[in-house]
Amino acid sequence: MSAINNTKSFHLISSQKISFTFDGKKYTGFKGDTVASALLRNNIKLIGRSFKYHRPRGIYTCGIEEPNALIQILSEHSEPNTRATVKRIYEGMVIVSQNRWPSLKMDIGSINNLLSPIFSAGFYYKTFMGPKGFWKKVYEPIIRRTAGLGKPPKDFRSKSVHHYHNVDIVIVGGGLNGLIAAKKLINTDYDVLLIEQDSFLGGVLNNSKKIKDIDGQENVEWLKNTEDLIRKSKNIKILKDTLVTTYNFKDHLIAIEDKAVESAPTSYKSELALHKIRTKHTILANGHIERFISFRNNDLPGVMLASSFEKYIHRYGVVPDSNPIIFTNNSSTFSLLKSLVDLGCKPLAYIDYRNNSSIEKNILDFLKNNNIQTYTSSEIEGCDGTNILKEVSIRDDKKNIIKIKTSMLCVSGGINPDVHLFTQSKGLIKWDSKYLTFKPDKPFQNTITLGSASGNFNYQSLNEEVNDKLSFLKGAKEIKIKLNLNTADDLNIREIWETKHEKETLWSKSFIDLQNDVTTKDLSQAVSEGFDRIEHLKRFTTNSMGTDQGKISSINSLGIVSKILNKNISDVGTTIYRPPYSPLSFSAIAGRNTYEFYDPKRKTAIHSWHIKNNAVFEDVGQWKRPWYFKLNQSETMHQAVQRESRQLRETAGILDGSTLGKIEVKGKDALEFMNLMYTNAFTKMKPMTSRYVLMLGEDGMVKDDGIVSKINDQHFIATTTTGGAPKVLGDMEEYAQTEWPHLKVYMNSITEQFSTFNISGPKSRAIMRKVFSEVDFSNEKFPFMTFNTFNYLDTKVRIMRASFTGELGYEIYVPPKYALELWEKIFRNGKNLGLIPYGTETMHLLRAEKGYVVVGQDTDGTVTPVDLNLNWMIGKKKKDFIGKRSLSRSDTSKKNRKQLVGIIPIDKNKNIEEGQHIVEIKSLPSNIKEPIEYLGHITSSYHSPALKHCIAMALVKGGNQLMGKKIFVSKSNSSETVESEIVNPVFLDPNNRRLLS
Amino acid sequence: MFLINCPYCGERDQSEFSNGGEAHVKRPENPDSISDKEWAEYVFVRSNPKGIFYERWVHSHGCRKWFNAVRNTSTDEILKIYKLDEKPPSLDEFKHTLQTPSGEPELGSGNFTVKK
Amino acid sequence: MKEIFSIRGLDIFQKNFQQVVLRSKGGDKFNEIVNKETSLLPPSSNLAITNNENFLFAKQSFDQWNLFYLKEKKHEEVLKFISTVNSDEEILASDYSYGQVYFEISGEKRNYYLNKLTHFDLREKKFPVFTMAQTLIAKIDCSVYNLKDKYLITCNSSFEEYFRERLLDSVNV
Amino acid sequence: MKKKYSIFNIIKNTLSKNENWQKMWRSPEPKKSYEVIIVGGGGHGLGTAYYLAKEHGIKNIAVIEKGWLGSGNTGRNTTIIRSNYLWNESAFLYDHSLKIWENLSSELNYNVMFSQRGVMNLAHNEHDIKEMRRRISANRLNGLDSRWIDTNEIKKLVPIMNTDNLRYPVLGAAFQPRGGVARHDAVAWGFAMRADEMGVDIIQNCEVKKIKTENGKVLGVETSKGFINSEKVGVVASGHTSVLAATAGIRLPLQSRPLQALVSEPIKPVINTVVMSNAVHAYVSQSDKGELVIGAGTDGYNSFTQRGGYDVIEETVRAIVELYPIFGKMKMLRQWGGIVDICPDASPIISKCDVKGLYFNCGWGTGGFKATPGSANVFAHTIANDKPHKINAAFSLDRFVTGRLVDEHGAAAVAH
Repeated sequence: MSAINNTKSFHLISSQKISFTFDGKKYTGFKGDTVASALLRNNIKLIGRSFKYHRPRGIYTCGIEEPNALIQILSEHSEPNTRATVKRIYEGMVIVSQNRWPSLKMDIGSINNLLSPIFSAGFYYKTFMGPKGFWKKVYEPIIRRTAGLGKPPKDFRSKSVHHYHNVDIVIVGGGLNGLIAAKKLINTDYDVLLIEQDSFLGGVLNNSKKIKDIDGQENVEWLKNTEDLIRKSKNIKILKDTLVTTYNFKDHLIAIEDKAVESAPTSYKSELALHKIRTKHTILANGHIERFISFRNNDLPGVMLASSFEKYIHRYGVVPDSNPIIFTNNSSTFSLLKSLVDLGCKPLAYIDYRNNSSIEKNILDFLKNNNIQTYTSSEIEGCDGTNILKEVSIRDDKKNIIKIKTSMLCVSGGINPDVHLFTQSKGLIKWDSKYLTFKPDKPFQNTITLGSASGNFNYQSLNEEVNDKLSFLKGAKEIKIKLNLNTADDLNIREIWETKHEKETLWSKSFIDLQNDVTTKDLSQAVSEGFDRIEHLKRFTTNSMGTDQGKISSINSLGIVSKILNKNISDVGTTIYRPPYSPLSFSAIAGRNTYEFYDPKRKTAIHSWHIKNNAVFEDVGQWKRPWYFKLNQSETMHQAVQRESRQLRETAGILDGSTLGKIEVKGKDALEFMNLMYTNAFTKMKPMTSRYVLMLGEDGMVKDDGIVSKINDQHFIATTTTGGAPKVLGDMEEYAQTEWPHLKVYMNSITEQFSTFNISGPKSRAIMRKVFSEVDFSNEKFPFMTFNTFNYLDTKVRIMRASFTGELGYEIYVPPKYALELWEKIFRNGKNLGLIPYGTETMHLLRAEKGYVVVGQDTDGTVTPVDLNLNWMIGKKKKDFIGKRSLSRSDTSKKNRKQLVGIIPIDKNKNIEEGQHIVEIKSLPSNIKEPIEYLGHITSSYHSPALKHCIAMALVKGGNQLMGKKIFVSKSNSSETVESEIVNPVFLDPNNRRLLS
Repeated sequence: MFLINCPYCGERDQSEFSNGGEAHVKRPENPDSISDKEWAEYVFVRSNPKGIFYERWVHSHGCRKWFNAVRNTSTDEILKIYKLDEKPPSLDEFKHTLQTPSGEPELGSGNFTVKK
Repeated sequence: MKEIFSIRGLDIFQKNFQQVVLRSKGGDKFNEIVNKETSLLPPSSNLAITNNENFLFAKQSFDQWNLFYLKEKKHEEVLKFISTVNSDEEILASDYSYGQVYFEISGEKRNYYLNKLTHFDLREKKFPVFTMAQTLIAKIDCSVYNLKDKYLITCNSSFEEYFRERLLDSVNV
Repeated sequence: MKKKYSIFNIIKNTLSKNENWQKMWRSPEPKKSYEVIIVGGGGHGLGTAYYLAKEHGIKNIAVIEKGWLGSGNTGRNTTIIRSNYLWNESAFLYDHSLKIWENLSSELNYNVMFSQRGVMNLAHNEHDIKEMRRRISANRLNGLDSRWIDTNEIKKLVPIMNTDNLRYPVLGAAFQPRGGVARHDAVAWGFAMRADEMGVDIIQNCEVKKIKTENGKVLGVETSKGFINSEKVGVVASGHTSVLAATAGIRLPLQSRPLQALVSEPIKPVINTVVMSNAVHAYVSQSDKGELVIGAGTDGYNSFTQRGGYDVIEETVRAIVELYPIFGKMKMLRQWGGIVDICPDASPIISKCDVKGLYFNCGWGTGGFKATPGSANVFAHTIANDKPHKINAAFSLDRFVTGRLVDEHGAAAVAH
């Protein structure tokens, strides 16, 4: 009794032969075969091993719902856990089975099956607790080694793409109902997307013999004509090989398209496409899923869902077994019977749980006419066989056990509307006691369900349902499809979830979750331990937590639990269906927004010059900033920074400061606005002067700093830190629009409109004079913290006298178009005067020598201006500014807050590390057990080339009162400390002679 | 990810917007005249209702304009959008969806699957 | 102007325009000032675009306009206009001339490719001809101007290389 | 302990076909009155009842839960446990908890599978390095096992990580070896079982609708099963805490936000520690079942829907595929969301309030799971003595008035 090819049904696959390798052995299938259909064609039924007990597992279904037949694809970077029932074969494909060692047939792990009686639900929680230390060293490593199904894949850099869609209607499912819905919408004003998970449309028309003909045409012919009609309509787009996985709020759908269905994905540019769809209406015509029945050893390879068996016959042209046994509790299996008999294959036996009188007469007649051994009011008690099904035990209407040898058993326990997406959308489902299943009830979003997806299993009402539910759509055509059925009219189902074991042993098992090895016994044990809520049950037993999310079994577990608890299934409820509907590739989710496009690299107008001049870059937000410039390959960062710093203080240096945020503020009330935004007082500030400024949060803490230049009382230009730019502009807009709409003020970001150069050092004036020969840079005409605008070529540049290094310095603002040219001109002119480029690290060092703070380094969101000794920047006479009120709270105003101080080592050869803490003991215990009190921490530390020793800044509790105090600074790799002294943080030029020179 | 109808740009994906928390919280006009506790209330405390919430949004990746919205935080449905200078709609307007203080809405909450 | 590429139904040109961002509550005085410079009246309805052969003028929000110089002028002339505008304390004009990059995108498949980079609804019924929109494209802030047979897309110039690579990538992958 | 679990007891039960297991907890109807009512049957609430009964001799307690035990954030989080916080107050609180974790399985005789596989926080830029070095130094002085590891050591611990060929390279990490993960549901179940044994009534599917107060004192709670009297009510309802507080006229500085997480399909062990990255928002561990457990970020708006934006998931996934090149061939199995209550300073509130007898344990934001036993322990102390334990004294409500915040995000520490 082996598989046979049904070449009559080869319309979806071609007769082109494809060879592939499974577990090292070569097999041949046809183009269009899935791995499962090809293996079945080759009479391979054992595919893998289960999660916990390592029991043999075969092919249970013919689609996405498959819990068992998971494989690893070596020829695709070793992709694990792929469904053999969905994945198509291609020439040269190499696959292996999972979770077995050393081989699929002989798996050492199956010893777990012998121990299975004690591995019952909750086993882990109740043991492995002692003796002390054993959990970490012994038990856990063993448990972890047994984890997982597939092996880890190999490195892979995908080129998956994203497509956004904005449409009016999405039809999920290109089966009969989806096609009819699409047909209704032909040439309407709606933009429609019809999404089908398979490579072909048609659903039931391809899957079974249920429908004989349609509109008087052969199924295949009708399908072709209908698809042509839909394709011709400009408003409808069809996406095939695309699965809707996620139904988010506001009818936002995620769908995954397999763009490499029939050949090795490596030959495609992008093997997956993720569709992000926003629609007005969602029509769910995504059909149903058949469920199984639990009986003893219902997990054995050879047991398959009845409708899946039929799908293999019609879709893939393979009859998995010429003489299977059929076990059912409903009439949907009638078409399988017909399909088999049509092909001359006679089922060995037909077992129906229903009694004679409740089975439709045409079915009984058919069985009789074809002389098929029939057992009614009967059930499968169990199956036996090692690695593969050998024999089934039937319990007949008189409770006798009859054993029949067979290699395949087809089971149908009923069908469930596929409500996964519907519940993801937060629609409510309702128990249908006629069809014994949950079906969609109230939608939360603009969702319409059609056909079996809506719980309507009756083909005769198809026209009525579609016309009725879609009647609100403007221009939708009236549909009248004529179906000629080949099957029973209705499902006519009788309730059964599991069958009783004839002989209960410690080892006898009926499975409820095939992938996770959850048995019906586990369910009853869990309930008896008090896990009687369905969510508890799921978590305690791991039921329905596998990669299939219990698609063929979760309703069964509810049925079983409801019996144990003696409750209605609707009162037991279901667990919440989690997206995605089926596992969704991480690569597809990431799309192109990763790897080289993870985050934009923002570059300044003179980036190319920096590269040419050996800049080493630092990431500051998205910006690439020169960190330091390497003089030659062997120069270290420390050497470069020391060199840059020394030279700048001797001659001059220039920094690309273009990344600094710049905001132009203007309006009648600009002055008042600026007074409210910043701590500083701007009222008395003279036009064309600049000021160092602080911005606080309402909590009184320093959030940003910069320089504000006043053109006049109505017009200001503010700079911000590089990272703070968007936030500062955002805050300004927020306050202007929401808190102070009465203030007439506008602001624009002009960050990108100007390149900014900071040139500083004793020779900077001389260089500026050479570059801008018409400008008077003398101290009298161009004093510190003033600015002006000057003509340059056919544009204007703004020059401000300001400095962050403590040296004489200028900031030049120039439109980016002219930036590189000007930068190079400055270099030509400065070369002889010793001008060098410098990076952010040197800037940080030089400012530390002057005791200037860097917001975000010397502050951490818990520091007030007072803590930084920047009281002078607070406009005390101002009635209000952002954060002012917070400064007078009891904790913020207390005396011994952490304050910014300088720290220098007593031994000048010693180094102080950033981030280390200040303590009052000379040496720390090597293994600290009890907390050691500390006074504060080092915020900045550099080796000062000017002072030739380490200088540091620190936030220290009551630091202002501790000047001259000896303290100790911890070291990261030692219990020794660095004996140091608390000093004023201005280490160099306290009288600003250099700055004002 | 829901949709927000920016009063100036039209309906856009929520990812273009930033939320600004509770609406109609007025910054004290004379901060110095109020107690530490009152000030703390302004700086740190915002309503956090389950149900009808008057809140602010800004079209941060669009026109950068602020506006107000009434949203049901138990379903995320936006019930009303209005400009900053428009009068806030009365709570009565939303009585039919009002679920505050703590009840779960039958539809649209994360907690129910099965119809009772 | 430089052609980036023309391939598979998508044509991309990079342009050099000058640009001024204007903030104002509008009104006769504002109209007069800009009309003098451009011979155009600022569009009054939100998101609308008007143009002539020298200028393109878009209203970006109730208090914000974008003015493009389609034919390059000397920068000092643009700055002069800005300075004239700014002499009115109720208007803010900021020079955006060289801080933005400009891409003209045409071709029958432009919506298809752009919708690989943005969620923005480019269908004409949602994004009518001669209107503009600010949105996210390839995760960065952009302005899009629907000029009927083409889109003009602008973004900050620090993103130039990134944005160009994303456009190319959307066609190549 | 009445229910004693061991391998022998499992075998005994196996031989009796697992039919003689006792219920882990009763399902009592609420009494008219209790000495203490705990609102919220998650790990923190059940733990509080457990410690009240065990350490403070109070047995007449009800834990009232709207859904089922552990149905809130206890059953939804990514189970990361660590204590390497910057500020002393936080470090002491979280390490108090970590020390309890280390012995919790044997204390409860229920295996919560606390796996001390270590937690690392990756540094991706100079700012991260500075922040982490500072934190490590503070941790060390506070007696915590926190150290800096370089990329070589990172590669040794997590060979699948890509440290250099990415937009923001990995420059090093802060590592706490004592950190790890635990089985989240088991914590709730274990506390519930032992609390129940000591007489605590655990009442599920009972919703507290109003906290009743009079003259500044608590009287009890109005529930879906009627009014229940108590002079002491402890609210531990995470995302819903401010909703409940509002019924007693209390405004808390909390905002409830969606927080999402996801798991991959199970694979054989490949990542043997917990890796967190703040800069590229990706944190990953591998469960004992083989699933990669991945935490995403919070959405920027208040919501009680237990679902977040899809873009937040995408944000995390695009970071992890770059960081772990093998994840390019992995798939997301499930995603879900919870409601987290976030404080302005990213630190919790474990505090009394203006109403006598009313206590709050909330504001855990995105990182409350790790604190479960420690938080429960000090909260029980606070309720029993009507004053805070010295460990939670700093986490009072009045810190927002004085300004003495414990600002963990101001200090740029990773909040999870």
